[in-house]
Amino acid sequence: MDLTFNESESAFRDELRDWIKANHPGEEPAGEDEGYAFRRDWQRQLYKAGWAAVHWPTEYGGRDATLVEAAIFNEELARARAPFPANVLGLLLAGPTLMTWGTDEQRQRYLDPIMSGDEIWCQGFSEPEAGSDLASLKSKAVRDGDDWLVTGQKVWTSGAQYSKWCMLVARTDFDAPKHKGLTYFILDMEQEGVEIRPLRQITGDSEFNELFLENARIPAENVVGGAGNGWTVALTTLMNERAGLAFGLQVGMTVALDELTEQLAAAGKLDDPMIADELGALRIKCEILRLTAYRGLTATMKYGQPGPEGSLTKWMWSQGNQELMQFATKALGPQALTGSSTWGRAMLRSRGNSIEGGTTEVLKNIIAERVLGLPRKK
Amino acid sequence: MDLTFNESESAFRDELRDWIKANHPGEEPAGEDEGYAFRRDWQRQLYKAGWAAVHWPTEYGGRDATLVEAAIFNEELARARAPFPANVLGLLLAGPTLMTWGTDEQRQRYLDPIMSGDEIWCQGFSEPEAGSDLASLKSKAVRDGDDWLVTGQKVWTSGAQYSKWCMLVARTDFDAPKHKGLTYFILDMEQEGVEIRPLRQITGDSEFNELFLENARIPAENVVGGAGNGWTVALTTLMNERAGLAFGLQVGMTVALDELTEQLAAAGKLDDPMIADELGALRIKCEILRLTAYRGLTATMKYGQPGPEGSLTKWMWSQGNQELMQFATKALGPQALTGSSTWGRAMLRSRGNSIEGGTTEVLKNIIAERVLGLPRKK
Amino acid sequence: MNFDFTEDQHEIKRTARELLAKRSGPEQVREAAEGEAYDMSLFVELRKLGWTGIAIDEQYGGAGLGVVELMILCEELGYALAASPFLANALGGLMIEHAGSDDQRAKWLPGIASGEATATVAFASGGTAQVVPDADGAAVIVLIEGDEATLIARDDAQVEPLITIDPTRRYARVSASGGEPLPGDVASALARAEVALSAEMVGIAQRTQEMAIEYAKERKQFDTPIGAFQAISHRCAQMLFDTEGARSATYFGGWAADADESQLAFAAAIAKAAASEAALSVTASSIQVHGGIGFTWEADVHWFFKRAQLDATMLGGTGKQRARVTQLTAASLATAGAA
Amino acid sequence: MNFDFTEDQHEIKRTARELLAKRSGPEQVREAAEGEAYDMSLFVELRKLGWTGIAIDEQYGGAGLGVVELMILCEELGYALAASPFLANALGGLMIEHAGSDDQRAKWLPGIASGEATATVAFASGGTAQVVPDADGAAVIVLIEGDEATLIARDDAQVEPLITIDPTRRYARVSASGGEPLPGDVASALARAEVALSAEMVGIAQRTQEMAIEYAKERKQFDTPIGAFQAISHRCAQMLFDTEGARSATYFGGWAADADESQLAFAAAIAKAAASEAALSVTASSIQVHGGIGFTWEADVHWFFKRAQLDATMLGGTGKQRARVTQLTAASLATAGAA
Repeated sequence: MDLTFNESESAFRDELRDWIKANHPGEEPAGEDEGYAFRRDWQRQLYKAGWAAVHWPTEYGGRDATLVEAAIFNEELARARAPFPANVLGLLLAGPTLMTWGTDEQRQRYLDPIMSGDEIWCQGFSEPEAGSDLASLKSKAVRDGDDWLVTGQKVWTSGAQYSKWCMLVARTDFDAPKHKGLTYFILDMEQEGVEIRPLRQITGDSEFNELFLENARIPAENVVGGAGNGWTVALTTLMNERAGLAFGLQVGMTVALDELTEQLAAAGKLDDPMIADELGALRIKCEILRLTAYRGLTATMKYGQPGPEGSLTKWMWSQGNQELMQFATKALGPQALTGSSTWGRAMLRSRGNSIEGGTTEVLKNIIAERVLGLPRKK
Repeated sequence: MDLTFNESESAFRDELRDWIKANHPGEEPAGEDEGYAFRRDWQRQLYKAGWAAVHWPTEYGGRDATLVEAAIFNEELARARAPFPANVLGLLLAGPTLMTWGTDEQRQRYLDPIMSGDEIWCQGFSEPEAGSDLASLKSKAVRDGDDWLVTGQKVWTSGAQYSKWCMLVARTDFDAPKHKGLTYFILDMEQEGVEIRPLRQITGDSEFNELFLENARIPAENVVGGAGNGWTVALTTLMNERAGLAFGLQVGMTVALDELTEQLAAAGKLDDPMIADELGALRIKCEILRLTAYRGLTATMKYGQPGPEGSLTKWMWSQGNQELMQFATKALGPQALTGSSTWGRAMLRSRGNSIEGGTTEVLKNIIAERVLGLPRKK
Repeated sequence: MNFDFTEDQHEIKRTARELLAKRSGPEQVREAAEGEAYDMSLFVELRKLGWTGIAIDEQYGGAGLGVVELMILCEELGYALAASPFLANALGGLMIEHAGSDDQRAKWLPGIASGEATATVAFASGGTAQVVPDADGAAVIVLIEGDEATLIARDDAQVEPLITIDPTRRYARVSASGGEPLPGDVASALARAEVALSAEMVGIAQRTQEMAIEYAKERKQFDTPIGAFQAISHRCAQMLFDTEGARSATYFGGWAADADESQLAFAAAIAKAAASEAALSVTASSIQVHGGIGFTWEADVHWFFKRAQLDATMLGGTGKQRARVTQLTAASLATAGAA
Repeated sequence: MNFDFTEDQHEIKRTARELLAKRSGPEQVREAAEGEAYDMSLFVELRKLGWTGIAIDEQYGGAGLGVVELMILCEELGYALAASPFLANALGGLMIEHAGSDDQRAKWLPGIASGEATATVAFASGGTAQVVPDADGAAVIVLIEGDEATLIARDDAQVEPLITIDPTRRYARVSASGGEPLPGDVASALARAEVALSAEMVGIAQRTQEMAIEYAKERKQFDTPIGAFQAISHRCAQMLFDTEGARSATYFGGWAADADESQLAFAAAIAKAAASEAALSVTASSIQVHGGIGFTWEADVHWFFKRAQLDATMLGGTGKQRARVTQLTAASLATAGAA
């Protein structure tokens, strides 16, 4: 057991840290479009220096970074309060999915523009009627000569307005059972059959969109992993989502908790035993999340998959982050709920944590059935 | 709205309070048998003064007390730290069930000895395989001339060793669906076919027993509410259990919380903000339980049934009491877990609160389906 | 012992429910919230109906009814999430009526009762109250600092309107020096205000509970209404648990305010604590039951969640109430023990 | 970064699991608990295997391994709920080895390492420790009061055996005046003891979680294994959540004790807090999953619940740990800010 970074991990961290220090782009500008452009520029900068996709194999332009190094990458970015690259879904989800399931031509065509940020990707899985029950999705794709024509509706598509490509899952066989008959496509967003409508969240922001597809055209060579194999391919994407994002989120929670602790200390509130107690409880949760995430990484590196602890980090994070934000707005007083504070909005945003990327209820089902081996709900 | 006692309620309370003061039997002796004999004597004393079954109609020897007066009876007993009468299941469950479903002969025969404590009653519903799922019970009764012969096993039968009669539910029709085909009997405990084995709890005490029945004989006239109608009759008993017991339990929790508050005050611990906070939270729960129980009484008296709040008191009590006991042993320090303290044992006993008389899980199902109208689990 | 409303009180409740269903439906609440402005015609209607003066003495133009009747209205206004300065005005009115001098009452209560010159109240520290409901439109502001309360005419205060996360109500920061002290029993006036505020939160919890249950019956996942899954149905049962508990405590507070002052401090503390916790947990839980939809601006549940956040902080949070409950019970046990 | 045991450590864990399955199965635990006496042949076997000296320096007859190896044994002993003075002896040994003088070490550690003259440790107030594990059979007792620790030979202490709710372990009240102070770093020795104690609680949580899951797969109600109901299955998932979280924290503590003293105070505090909460909640939850059966003496789950209650209070409760975590992080953030 060695919870320090080994020599090569340390070297990786030091090199990265120096590079970020020298190249930090400053604070993200206000405004959604401005922020996006800023993060896209930042990705281009990372790309030029070879930092955009550290976890990708070197043959695709990555650094073949270990899981620990990839974690370090997220930690360092967050600690330096540097932005994350714009094309996060491309880097974490689309890229790895194409590496596993794509054809040589697809890899050749798509991977480099993902890394450079030249082509942004979004994800078209969720539908209004198929939330937790992804396999029941209804968007349908029918053959039209060499192409497929897709019609349907998607939701929770973040970054759609900036995207060139969409990882799309649609139903291609209506006679097959629910999980069969789905196909995974690469959809060109720049066409008439694709309409994007921003989906406003309770914060007032629109991180997400609805996607309306009407006979959107997809050439046959844009099928990933073969027709009818979409469920399996989508699972690859989802696995990457869970593994890749958890680490960044953990760091985000630590940064927020540090900030809160500093603010409460500055306000002289740490002498209040109730505040010290709740803050301690949150710190414990935050550390446990960090430690459990690292345990999962080690298990994955040594045994090819995380142990039971690997299924817990998303849940730990969403619960911990919600408690953190609720506590922050309580401990800092009602001013934290006004426009002059960022905490109120962060607290609102945190309500989505237990819903996005798999509701906590569905996560518990998965843990009960797959990790604990309890009988499946009937 | 009037949360004070009206004139007749006050008169009832004053008369009772004076009587208890004059007749208080002192502290219950140690030893299970000794304690039981003591409570049986106490019941005889209550009976002679007309206080044993205040909630029964006058025609059966009660006082036709209102629900509020019955609540006052329990409150006053608890506040005076006087024991509850020995035949509590007879008074609260068997008596009212016989009044609703019994024949004239049955009422004539059984009610007075219930009240006097001459004949103690126990309840034979639960079975090892049928816990939360009462309707799946397997004890079977078959006709033998004018009698029934019952074979099977019952659990959680409190007071069986002192009982003359048992409210027994057994299956009499094996072709009928689960809820049909049950019959409610009055079983004579003093016979060869009935074997009682004490069931030890985690506290080390044996409040409960297992009952082994092998061709136990029941004359046909001891069927209550007609053969095949046992499920409906048993529900009457269970409704009385929930309504009648909740009030006494609420008072028990208040008494314990008062005692804890006094002990913590004496130890100078109320100045600890953490302790004051948790104690305040518990007091709030305790008061809410009391208030909600009274709301349920009012609704039942005015509209014939409690509102949605009526389903909550058992759950409120079990959760509150468990938290109270866990907090007590924490706040009083490890001494509370030693033999010189009653808190450790009370804490252990409280683990049963969320199981006995319907698990919290089953209560939530009932609330969801019957109160909130949510669809039934499939 | 009768823990139920009178027929008249039930009638007030029914009338309020029906009126507000028409006048403060989801669309109207949304319009007010998105416009960050009240539909003042609603408030005018409430004024004309005499709601603003319901608990104010007849000599000042009120209806002379009690805190129980006011509580019923506040619960229904919370249930409807009505966007109006009603609550702040009622809370300020309670302070002045129950802790003010005769002169102060005579000067301010008529305007509060008619709703033409409204009041508000908030906790302050060093002469500044950070987040005060409806202060900008008020005629008079009561600031409570420690055990003292001060009455300040709007024009003598610095009032700086604020954006908060709750756009269904207007808030402002208020600073003032001077003002007139309220000479009466500030604690007992404040307790009444806490009860009225608690009632709004009970209404919020009730409504979001109903929204969750309705959604859980309709929404299907895995070919089953989600309300058939215990993860959802038990969560809904928990909402009932929280809401009904808060209701029991709040009604006790209303009764104590009108009928038994000796229990008022205790009752108000448990009401405020229970109603705050219920409103916070039930609204959050309702968002969760609604899933992704609940996280969108288009669903209505977030307005309730946001209002609950601000309400829960008003007039002191749960921690303060719990400590007070312990103080009060320890004192009463000590008295009983000494007697 | 490698958050996993070495092959040797895995081997220690496997060996301990196998041995204890044979030597401390449910029947043996029950016999010891009901008899309120240890099976001393088990302790003799652990001594012979060198477990008692696993983390003690070789010069005192120990194996010279680290807190990580000790932690592994403690977790397995908790998993088996072994009835033996092992834990108290190990905790006392950590105190003397890491805070004692050379003379104290030389005098006591050989007996502790061999298990022939055992130690124990507890918090005291005014010279009295209310509930001390295995004090009556110990040769030496360490009492911690404030920041100081005192070493007392058994014969110089008043030791009064106690009945507690946990009959799987012997406890006593200890009073003493005088004794020798431990001159070294008491806080860091205590942190090691907290980690070892936490490991026992992780083992308890792990075992009762497994018992619940096994029962939930087998027990049927409404013609369905109860583990198919979310009320049960989600409760089991919560047990995993609590147990694995406590394990992450405890292993961090073990590593910090052996490899990074600068993180030890922090790591031990989160380990003790998380493991206490996990052991309390998982054992209570496991009783609930077992339903009526879980409330009977005949089921085994209550022994674990009872041990957890005593363990959680040992060496200071969760409240103390949380406050310490906040102190430590505030200080480290202030340092980082100043740098």
